[in-house]
Amino acid sequence: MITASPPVKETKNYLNNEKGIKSWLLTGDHKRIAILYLISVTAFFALGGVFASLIRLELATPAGDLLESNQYNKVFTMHGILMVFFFLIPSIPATLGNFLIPMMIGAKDLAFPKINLLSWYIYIVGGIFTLYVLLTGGVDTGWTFYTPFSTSYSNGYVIAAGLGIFINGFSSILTGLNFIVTIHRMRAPGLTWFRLPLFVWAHYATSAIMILGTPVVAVTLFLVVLERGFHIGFFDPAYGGDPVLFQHLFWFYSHPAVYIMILPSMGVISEVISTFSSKKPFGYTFIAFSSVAIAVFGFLVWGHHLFVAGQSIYAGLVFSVLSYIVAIPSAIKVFNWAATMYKGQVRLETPMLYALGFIGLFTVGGLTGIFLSSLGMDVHLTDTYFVVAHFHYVMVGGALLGYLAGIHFWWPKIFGRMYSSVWSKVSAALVFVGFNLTFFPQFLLGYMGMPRRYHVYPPEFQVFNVLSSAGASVLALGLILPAIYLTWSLKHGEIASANPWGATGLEWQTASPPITENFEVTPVVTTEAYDYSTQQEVVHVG
Amino acid sequence: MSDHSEHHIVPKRVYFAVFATLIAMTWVTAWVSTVDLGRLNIFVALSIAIFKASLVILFFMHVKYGTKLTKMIVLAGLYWLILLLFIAMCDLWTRTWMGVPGR
Amino acid sequence: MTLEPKSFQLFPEQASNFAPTVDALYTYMVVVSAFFSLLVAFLIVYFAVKYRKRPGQGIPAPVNDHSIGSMILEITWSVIPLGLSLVMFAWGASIMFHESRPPKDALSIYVTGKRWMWKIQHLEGAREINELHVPVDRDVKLTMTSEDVIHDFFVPAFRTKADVLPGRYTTEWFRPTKVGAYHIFCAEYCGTKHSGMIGTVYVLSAADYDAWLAHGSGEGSLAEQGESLFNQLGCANCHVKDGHGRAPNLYGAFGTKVDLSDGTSVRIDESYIRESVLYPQAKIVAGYDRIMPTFKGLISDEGMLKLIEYIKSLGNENGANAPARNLSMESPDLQKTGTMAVPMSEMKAPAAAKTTSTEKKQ
Amino acid sequence: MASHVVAHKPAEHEPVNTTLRHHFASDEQQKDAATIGMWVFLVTEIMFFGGLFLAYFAYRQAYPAAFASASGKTNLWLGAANTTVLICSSLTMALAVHAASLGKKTLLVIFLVLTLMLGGAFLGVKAYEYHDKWVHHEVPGAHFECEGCDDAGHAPLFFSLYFGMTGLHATHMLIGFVILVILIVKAQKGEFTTKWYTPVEMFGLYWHFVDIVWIFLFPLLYLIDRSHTGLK
Repeated sequence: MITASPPVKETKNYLNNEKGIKSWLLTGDHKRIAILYLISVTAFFALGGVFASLIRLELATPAGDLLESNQYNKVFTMHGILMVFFFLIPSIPATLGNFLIPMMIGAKDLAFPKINLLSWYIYIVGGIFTLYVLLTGGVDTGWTFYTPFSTSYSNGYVIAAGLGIFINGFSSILTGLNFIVTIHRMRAPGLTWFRLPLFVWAHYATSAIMILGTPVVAVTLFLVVLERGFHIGFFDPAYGGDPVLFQHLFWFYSHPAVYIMILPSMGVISEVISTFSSKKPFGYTFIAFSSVAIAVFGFLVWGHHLFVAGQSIYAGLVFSVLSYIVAIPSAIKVFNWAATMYKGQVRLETPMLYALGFIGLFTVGGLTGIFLSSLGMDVHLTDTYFVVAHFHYVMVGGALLGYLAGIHFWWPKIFGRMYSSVWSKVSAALVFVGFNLTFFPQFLLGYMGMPRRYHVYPPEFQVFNVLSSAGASVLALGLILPAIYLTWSLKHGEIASANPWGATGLEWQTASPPITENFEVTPVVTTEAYDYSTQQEVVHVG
Repeated sequence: MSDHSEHHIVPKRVYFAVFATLIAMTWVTAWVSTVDLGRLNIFVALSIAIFKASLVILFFMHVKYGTKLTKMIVLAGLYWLILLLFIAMCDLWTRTWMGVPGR
Repeated sequence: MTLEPKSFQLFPEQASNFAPTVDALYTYMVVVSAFFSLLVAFLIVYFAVKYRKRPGQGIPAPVNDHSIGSMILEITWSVIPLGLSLVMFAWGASIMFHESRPPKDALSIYVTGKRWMWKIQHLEGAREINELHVPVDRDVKLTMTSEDVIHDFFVPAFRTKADVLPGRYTTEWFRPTKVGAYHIFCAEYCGTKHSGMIGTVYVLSAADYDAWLAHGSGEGSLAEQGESLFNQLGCANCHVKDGHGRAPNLYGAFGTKVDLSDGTSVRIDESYIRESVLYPQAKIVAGYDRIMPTFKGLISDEGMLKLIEYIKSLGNENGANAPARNLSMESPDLQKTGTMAVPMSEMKAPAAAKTTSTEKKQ
Repeated sequence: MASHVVAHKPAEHEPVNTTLRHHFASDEQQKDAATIGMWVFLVTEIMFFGGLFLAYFAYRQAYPAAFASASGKTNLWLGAANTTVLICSSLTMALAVHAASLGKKTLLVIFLVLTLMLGGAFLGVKAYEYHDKWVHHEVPGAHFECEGCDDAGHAPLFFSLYFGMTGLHATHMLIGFVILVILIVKAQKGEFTTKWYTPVEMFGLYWHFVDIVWIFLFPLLYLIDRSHTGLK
């Protein structure tokens, strides 16, 4: 299907209007910064993936024969840190969000372009710290840095790792700040809040969490660094410090952080489902407000990570009931997506396949979260592989599939090229099958009682672990394929039109790839959101 | 598309009035702390501090004359601070209720 | 009886009083989740097929009917899931409350987590590493602390787990219902050999347990060792038996509430004793001044357990020691849990202690 | 969402506005965006200090005796005087913004310099207090001692909090000094006009925020329980 398209006259766009490394490294253009992020985020994802495969290889056998104990601990810590802080949190907001939000609201750029570039540089500096930790010996505290192990007993590079994440936190703070001000103050004339695409609503809620949560983990990790350096006694029981206080401060951010990871994906899914059903999303206001509700309620539930940690049972009671309430907006979203397809004209293009995969897997991930919110069940399940399976269903099945759906949906707009739809569908199927084979057995392992972060395990758990490792290889293959056919499409992909999928939204009304100013003239919005009736005939059939 | 942002110039006497109140409040709270109010001590000190802080926010930082959005952001920030402090302290306060260590 | 690897299983063995209820709740949750997952999966596949874009299908007409929003539908798929999940909440909360209240007469065992081993201490003096022998059909209460980082005493077969915190005591209790050997895992990451910090719980029949206990270590019960430590450290000089010394009377004081100098009151339990030994001036009993020196660094964690056990064993006013051993197996009438099982000494003590601390105040 | 595009070009005869950035439609939109951006940043600062305040309240609730006596070791009247100095610098900053909005360049520079000096005085007093504590071994560490303190075992926690919170506050003030010097230089060169004095106003917000943090730190660290530890 890949036809080497004839070299068309190069129109002026944001990619070719300036050349040279300086034009990329000192750019103020939100689109170029998005591509800088795209490259760095993908690099960190690949690195995190390498550690993931190391873990799965190690766990194929009950005895620890591939890695030593502390090597394994450093590997799963690096996998955690790289995936959480350097891929899942920045992935969609910094790449797709940076690229699309100004275009979706008809603006020329974000409110503070220089701060946007600063955010990328801070992300790179944080990454350098983490790579330094990786190259000089690694850190073995887990991505959660629980004290007093991280402050007094770990002999890994905790200070450098803590500073790396501390610095990286400011990158997402600045991105959040930029989005909030842009969405509030730079919308095109006529673009009221309820005409905004749901992608923008989701990023508005995500930015609120970034702003309100990230500083708390910044100060927490700063205190861990201080404690490890100067023994200030905050979290050290020898001085009367309380390790559970660290867990409160850490999870106050880290639970909303999982909503930072999933909300942007939900925004992408709302767009993709609506476009490929050629229908206005079902219950637009409910989906929009459920994003905000998730952001607000997300801050009230962090105690469900501390049910067995020595937290008082009365506090546990409150956190448990609030954790059930925060699950409702997610349920509303899932049902609304399904209802959007009702009476639509569904086209199963690659983004739609990823979106349907998202809905299926995110539902399972969300429902297993309900298991862990109940006090009695959490006592048995916490810190076992059930939790590992739960958050991978939500992170890989949810956030990663949302990211892939978004990349495949807006790729023509970003690079002006179409990718091979056959290969992309094959890779989507591989990802779906490989993912389920990897993580579903872990639910069963979890209930059997296999604890998390175990390098050696009793032989009766081996059957499920071997299944899981087999699935991991299929998933790895499924994730390598997009890297290949997407980069291939940059040179040899079919030239994309302005609106290849027949989508609504201001970003589809300008050229692909767009000019630096996004729009020749600032558009004025006069119609409701997702009005497919005014579309011209869909040009591209998959 | 935004309600008018302030061009409104705050008269100088407002600044001096707020300044005088702040100074007075500082010395009041310092003096009050020497009186033994037992558990009330912290509430009195905190309410004075909150009053002083709101004076600074409203007048020195022009939030009183600012846009609705600015006021909303200020309130959201303070609300989330209280959220963090109150809910975390709920756990610390109720740790001994059950009478069973660690529960 | 060794821990032979079992054949293929989906559930760990149900070996404690909590296991059946937790498994029942798990089954309920699996059923509800499976229903909703399959429902959603079916819906999206069905709609994808039924409403697929036919070739030549025109541009969709503008639509503003029930197909893009309906308040009733939104309410139903909010209220029903909330209702179903609040059942999970209530059921789970009741299990946890039951797990948080160890019965009064439970067999008390001390567990100390130390990087990468479990040190277990029975009242009768028996000590074990990574092994726990308990009688079947008897409530067992573990009082746990850690000497370094946070660990977690997890027995999948009993469905119970509780973090083991340094500097604090945490409690976990269960009643084994099936004789056998079960895994102990450390379920909170604690460093290099976290995956090696495992052990085995041996649930023995009543007779086997007594036989095992009989050949325990000869150093005498925990309380007796505590008494020698109590005298050796000079605590007896101030904590005099009849309460006229410069420090509060400890006889029969354990478990009672006592007023502090700053007006608040605290229950004398393991945590208060530990804090008062390490940080004596933190919570001074009303009517006494701050003269007690700190013993921080002088007493090991085992020593602290012995002192606590000794103070617990200081029965009532006239110094008659409550039986240092746990309620022996022979007296069947005390085996039942519930209020009936409260031993006589516990009954009288609180009243006595109340008077001593109040008369001290005048 | 097909929108018929309406010409929205600014009229030619308008004087070229040098300070308006290309992606903003009007001065007012740019100023508004800056104010909101600054306040969102200050919310992140509130949460940043919030983490420390939670540690403070947690340990004060756990060890009241230690906190009361350890707080007694701080110099009450010096703390009150220092608070007054900082409030004065907050006033001069507000007057600086006032002067900038009226375009009075010299008055603006004077008030900015006054703010800098008052801030410097505040940090000077803090340095003296730190030194005084260092001399009395009241710094958590190997040879920490807090004679006459109740529950001296937990006293290092109070001083860790004391140095942690006031240290973070002082760091924010040092950052403020750097920006203040830059502003003074720019003001001296007359870069701020009545139409564009946003940097002065934004720095004003930051400076008042730093003052508010101290308004809370003073009672929490100095005034825990002065009733029977006397007015040292």
